[in-house]
Amino acid sequence: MSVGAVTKKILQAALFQEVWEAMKVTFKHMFYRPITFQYPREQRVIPDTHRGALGLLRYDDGRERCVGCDLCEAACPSRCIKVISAEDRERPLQRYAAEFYIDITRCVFCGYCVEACPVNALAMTKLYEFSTPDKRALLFDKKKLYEIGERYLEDGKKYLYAHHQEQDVQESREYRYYFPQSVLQPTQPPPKHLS
Amino acid sequence: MAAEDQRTTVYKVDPNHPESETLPTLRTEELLLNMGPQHPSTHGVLKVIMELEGERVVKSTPVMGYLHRGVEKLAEDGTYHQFIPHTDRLDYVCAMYNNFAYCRAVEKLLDLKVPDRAEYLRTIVAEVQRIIGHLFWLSAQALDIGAMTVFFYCFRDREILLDWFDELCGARLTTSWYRIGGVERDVTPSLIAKLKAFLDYFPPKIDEYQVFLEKNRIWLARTKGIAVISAEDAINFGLSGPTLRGSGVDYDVRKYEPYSAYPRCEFSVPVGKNGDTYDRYWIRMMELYESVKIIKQCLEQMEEGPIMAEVPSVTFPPKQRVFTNLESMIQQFKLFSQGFKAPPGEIYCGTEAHKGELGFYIVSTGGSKPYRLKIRAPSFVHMGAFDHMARGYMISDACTIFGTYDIVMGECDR
Amino acid sequence: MALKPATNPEVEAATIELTIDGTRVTAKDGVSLYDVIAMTGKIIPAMCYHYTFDPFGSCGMCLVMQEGKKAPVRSCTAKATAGMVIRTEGEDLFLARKKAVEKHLSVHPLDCPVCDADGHCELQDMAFEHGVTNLPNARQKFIPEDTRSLVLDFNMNRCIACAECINVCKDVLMIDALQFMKKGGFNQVVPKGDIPLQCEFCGDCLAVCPVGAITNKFSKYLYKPWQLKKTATTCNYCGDGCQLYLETKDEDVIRVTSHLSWKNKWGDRAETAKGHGGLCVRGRFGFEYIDSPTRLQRPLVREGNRFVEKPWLEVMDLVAGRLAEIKRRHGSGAIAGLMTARCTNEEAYLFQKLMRVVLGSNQLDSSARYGHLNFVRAMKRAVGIGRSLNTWEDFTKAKAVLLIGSNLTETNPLTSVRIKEAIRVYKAQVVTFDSAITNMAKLASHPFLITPGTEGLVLDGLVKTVIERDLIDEEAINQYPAAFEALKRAVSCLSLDHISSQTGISRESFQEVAEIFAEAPRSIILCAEGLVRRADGYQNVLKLIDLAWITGKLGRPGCGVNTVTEEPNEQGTVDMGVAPEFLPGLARFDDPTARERCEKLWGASLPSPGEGRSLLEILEGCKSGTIKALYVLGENPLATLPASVDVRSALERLEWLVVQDPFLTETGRMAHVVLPACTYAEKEGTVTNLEGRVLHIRQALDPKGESLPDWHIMTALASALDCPWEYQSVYDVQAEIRTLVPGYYNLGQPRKVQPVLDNDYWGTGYVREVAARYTGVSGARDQSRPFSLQIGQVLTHSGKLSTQAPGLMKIAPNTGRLHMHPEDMKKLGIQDREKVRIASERGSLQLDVEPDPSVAPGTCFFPEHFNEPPVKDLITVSVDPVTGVPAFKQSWVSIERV
Amino acid sequence: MGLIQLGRHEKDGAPDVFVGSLEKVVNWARKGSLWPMTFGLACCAIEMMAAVSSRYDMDRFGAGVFRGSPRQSDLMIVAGTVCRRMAPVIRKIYDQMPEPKYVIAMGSCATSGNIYDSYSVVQGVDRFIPVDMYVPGCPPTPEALLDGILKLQERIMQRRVFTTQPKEVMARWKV
Repeated sequence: MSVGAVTKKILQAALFQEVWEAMKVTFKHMFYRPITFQYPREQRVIPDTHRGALGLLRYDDGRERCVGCDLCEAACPSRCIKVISAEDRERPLQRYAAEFYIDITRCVFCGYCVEACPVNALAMTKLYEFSTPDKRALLFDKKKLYEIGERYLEDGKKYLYAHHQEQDVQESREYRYYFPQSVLQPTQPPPKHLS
Repeated sequence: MAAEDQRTTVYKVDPNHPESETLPTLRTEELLLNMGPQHPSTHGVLKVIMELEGERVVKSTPVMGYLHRGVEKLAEDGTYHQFIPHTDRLDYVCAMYNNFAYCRAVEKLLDLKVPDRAEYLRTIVAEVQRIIGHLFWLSAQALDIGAMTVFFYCFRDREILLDWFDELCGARLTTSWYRIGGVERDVTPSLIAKLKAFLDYFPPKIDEYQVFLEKNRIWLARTKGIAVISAEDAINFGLSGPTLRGSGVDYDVRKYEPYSAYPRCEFSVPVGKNGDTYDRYWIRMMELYESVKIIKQCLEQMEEGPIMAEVPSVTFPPKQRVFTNLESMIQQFKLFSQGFKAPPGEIYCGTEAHKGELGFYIVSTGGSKPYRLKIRAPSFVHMGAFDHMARGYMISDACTIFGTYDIVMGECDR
Repeated sequence: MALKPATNPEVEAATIELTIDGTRVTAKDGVSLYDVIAMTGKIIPAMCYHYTFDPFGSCGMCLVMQEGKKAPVRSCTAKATAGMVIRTEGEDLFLARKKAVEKHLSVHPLDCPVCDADGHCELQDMAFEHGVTNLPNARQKFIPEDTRSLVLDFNMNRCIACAECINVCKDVLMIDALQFMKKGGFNQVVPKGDIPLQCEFCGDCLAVCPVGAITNKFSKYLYKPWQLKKTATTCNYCGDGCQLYLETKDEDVIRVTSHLSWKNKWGDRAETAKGHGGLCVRGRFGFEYIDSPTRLQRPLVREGNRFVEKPWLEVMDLVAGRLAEIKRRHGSGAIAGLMTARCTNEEAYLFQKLMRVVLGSNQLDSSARYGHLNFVRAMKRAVGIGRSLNTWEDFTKAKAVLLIGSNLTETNPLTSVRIKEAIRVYKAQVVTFDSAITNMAKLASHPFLITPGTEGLVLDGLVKTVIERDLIDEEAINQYPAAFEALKRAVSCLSLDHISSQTGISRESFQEVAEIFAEAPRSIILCAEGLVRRADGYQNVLKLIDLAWITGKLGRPGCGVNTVTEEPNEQGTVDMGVAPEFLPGLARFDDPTARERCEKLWGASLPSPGEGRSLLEILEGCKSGTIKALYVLGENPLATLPASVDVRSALERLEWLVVQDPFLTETGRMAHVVLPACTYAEKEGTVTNLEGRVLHIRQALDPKGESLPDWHIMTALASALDCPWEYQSVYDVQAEIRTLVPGYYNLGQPRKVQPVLDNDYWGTGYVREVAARYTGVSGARDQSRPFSLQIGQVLTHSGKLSTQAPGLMKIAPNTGRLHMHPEDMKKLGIQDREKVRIASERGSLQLDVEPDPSVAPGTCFFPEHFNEPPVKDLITVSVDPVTGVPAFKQSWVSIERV
Repeated sequence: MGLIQLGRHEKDGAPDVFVGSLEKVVNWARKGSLWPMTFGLACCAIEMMAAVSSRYDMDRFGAGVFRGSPRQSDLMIVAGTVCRRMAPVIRKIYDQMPEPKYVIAMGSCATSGNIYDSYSVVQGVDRFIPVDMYVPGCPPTPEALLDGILKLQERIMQRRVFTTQPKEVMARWKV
């Protein structure tokens, strides 16, 4: 090692050169825009795909989409969904979910239930701020789930589209409205593409 | 009184002291120090019982199981598909890579071919995950050693990628994006644009981190020559990943058993020389560059195509078909309520995660649930070498050594 | 329709050789090719196949390639012939099968989400396995769902026309309630005649339906198969002891299934002798009483005129305190206990131990006293075995079956399926003697309608005919010639003509029956409540034994005398010694060695032998005031016995009446304390069925409310009475039973029993008794009362328990109507649902009438399950002098229009 | 005047102006210096770190000074799966914290055991320590954690320090 190099090294060590170099980087950041965002005032733009709280959706005519098939319950890896299905008293021979519970404290937000749902009744929303001191409030029942579904309807729909669960295909829309018939008379006309 | 005295360690100072005759036999004793399970540097809940002689570590025994969640047992209770969210939470820093390793294992069991585009996507996302993992490791290691700034900088860059994940699959950490037979969702043009922007932005940032550390004499003093392990020992202890390569063993599953789109990419595997903490640090920094390179190549090579294999007995049908076709509806119901049946047999499939070789060993008896699932977690294997590597070093180096393996207790305890 | 390959296992068919997938296989000639392939362990998908009936061949899935034929053949309808070369696997076959699935799928609706069978659907499985992905010409049927039936819904959109339901109904159960009908361009399954389904409602069609075309109304839409927890347990309705699966979701029973299902369709036809695994209407649809809202949830204590709910500790203290006090003041003779035969063996054992050891009283009895004890006592006396001699397999394989006084389908539906199996597969000759046109009589080869109450006379006639026609087995009688001589003497004074005129059976018929019975290699006698629950039931069973003995059917394999039990554990309750005359293991109570063994094990002395009292004696004791405290476990004598016994005033006089029951029964309403017990779904234990098989009852649910299993209550009660029992579970009790009655459990298999002719009886006692037995006289008959009132079971109910099940009550509600033969009604000029006055020597009452062709002319029928109107109170109780069994199922009445 | 009115208010338990103001100051101080324990157990710990880091900067709410010792902290954020083996440790640490102390159960695991319905996992940290705020999510995003902390601060502000708690507050607090 040459004398110059040794001298330089001693000098660097004496002057704490590495500290200055590092401080240079740090000071440079004074001129950048701060990346901290003021959370309650500013909100991060949540992507459409975001897997937040679950909600139940209705059709545009106000009917419940859910037919109580319990597939979400089967798909759920953490067994946090409970569907109690029954025959709808108002519409004989129609199956529906009499009760629907999601224990959101056990939910892993994997989105499998949405993937499983054969009628796209479930959707995940962008709702994530639901901390509560009352744990019971985190057991979402059917009423609460429909409430979330209504309040965050747009989010839910966007989620379904973003995850390719829904597409604007007229054909698929029709079929979903059609389920078993009443004994007395068909409650709905058969879908066009079938007749 | 006397009994108490005997337990007290008294050091002989002056043999000529008048009271020395009355003192009991003087001796020294090793000190047992219990580090953890709640200690800031243990990366979770690890307990290490250290026998100290002065400040030197004589023996250290890692005590694990504080985060044992029974994952392997739970795997036997759900379908193959339902285990994917569990893998997210093994090494929770790098969920994507765990998904990847698991899906690869099941695909190997099923002998399933994944479409090309899915392979590229998998590689891209896996490498993004590697960047995230290394950034997290860097920030945590620096924080343990005392460099706070790096932590903030790393987290800043990590956040960009986490947001990218959020947009890709809907979650920042626990992604569950990989599926058996492909991936859940395709990337959108905006995602690709964002990733490309990040790739341009990121390499200068790596240099910046190095500015903070590589010349810093404290950093050097606390990493160079610390926790040295020879190549032979490293192999014998079963280390893998950067921890092994730091000792100069050129072993990388991506090269030796190429999978996914790796064989179609050019990248080098950095190898260290001394087997000390600094070398391992250096390897990880180099891997960041390599990852950027791999992602760039993949983005160039990737072509349009399906992202899921179409094997009706295993993969889910597209949702649109479920609404209209009975056969897809049946497929949907069978797969979600009962899962697919894997052929009987047992397989092991190792994947190079950022920590090391993450392997899944699955025994199938032909049912829709694994009969036995064993995870070869690099963190766990690395912990085996802790005693060997910590022996003779100062107690303050223990933090460094925890960090140098990049242990995550979720994976370690399972 | 269905081909008939060699279904009869008796037929010796030639052995042939054929090649299946390159391996040489030997088979019986004439067997279906499918069966041959299945025997080699290869499973070919077949949606319309089930081993219980003959192949039908509609699904088109069981295709195989036969060498020399271009197109695949349906293996189920093809017969195996020698030299066939068969290939069962291959791409072409896979595609052909796939095509068959596609054919079914293309007309199937897209309603998996709302279909109950989803997840348990063969069509789904097949479509998934064959990877059907594309159905170009899918179209849907639009058939309205048939919801007219009370029990089953038919959704013919989902039907794949496999005809499993029709075949199982017609072939296996011989009910034939379903048929195909072409409607709306599709073949549909409809109830016969396209009217609302009216059948036995066994639900076996539901079980074998591979898709969701037939659904259960009681659990419709409430579940998906994967949500249900299956518990294999034993049915608690009758003595058949059918194995069933209680399928529960959380704390509710959702449905009941059994082994019979399309899922296990690959069996050997000969296996049907072990039972096809089906259920009856009670087992399958009568589960709702388990979660009935009327169940008792907390202990009740009488305070004045009302019941107050009290905590267990307080109540147990009270019960134990009062019992101890009564024992102290009046001695243990003042305490008695009654038990139902629906409890487990372990509970029966504990009950008698509690009564005998803790309370020191031998005044205990069970509901087996109502009839089964006649049979047990007679068998025990004559052949040393206190139970039926044959197993179900013997029933099925019998060549001649003599059914006396047994409405088998109604009392023990699955035993009747065994007999049907014997008729169908083993070509058995079935002779029925009954005073009603029973279901079995319709299927029997020799159905005989007899005058009510003359069952004993018929036996007299049979025995006489056998002796006269010399159908005697010399070997058997040579053992005890004196006994035979005595018998010969006894019957010699009988006149067959007199018997014929009394019973309504001609001399020729007697001869025919006697020949069938004596000459068949395997003859079974099956008697039931029409014999054992009548006056002289004990003597009549002994006559049956005589008949079997002289024809050499006693002790020969596959032959024997049997009965059926009405309640699930009548046999086990007697076996465990819940009768004053028996100790556990059917040892006589006065047998010194047995007493010594028990005393040693229990560490206590037993009550002296003379002190025992049976059911009616206990009630008498209550009435006279000698019995002060009565512990009633699940029994309900107030509702069961006719008013003439005057149970009410007996119970009213009691100082302390404790009733332990899942429901608040009539007897419970009179109690001082009512303890809530569990149903069988909430406890562990075993029951012994009519063939002596010890069957497991497994816990499916947590006890409802604060109710507890009976064994638990009894253990606590014993401890409260300063007799600390250390049973932690029923298994501890079982261990004790095992030491006392070695081999009782016998791994759940019926023990093979060999009749031992006891010298004491056959050598000496027989000669003395036999003359009194063959009197040739039937019960006295008052000519002013021309009609015989029969009280009996209906198919849908079992005792009083089933009336707590809303589903069964929906199927068979209490109409309050008297059943009469249409011709009788015509004669009396009575219209349907018209009021009549029915009068017996006990009194009269008015009720509506409905025509019922299965009631024999000259009789009328009322179900025993309902006390409203109180028809049973018209009956005079006669008590068997030997066994103390009360008979109250038949009486003579007059009927007139009001 | 009545600005500083000593003595009891007519309504029982309601603070007067002086005590009320003092209480506000104390509560304000408490809510503004919620020093959490460094207590990451599993996945949620990573998001907790993210919440402290540059982008979210939990320090803005005074809750960013992570302490390694329970003696200096007010808030325990239980972030992650609580295993049976870890539960006594957590209880010990909780007991060592000085009053007033608060607990946030962050994420599904700490709330109810989450997907890990297994032999080794405690089904919710509230089985052995009282929890003031449940933050759902698996893991919750840093924003969700911040939301939880803000809500906790709100509740701290409602709490009476010197007088008895009004019934409705007690009722809410206790659940």
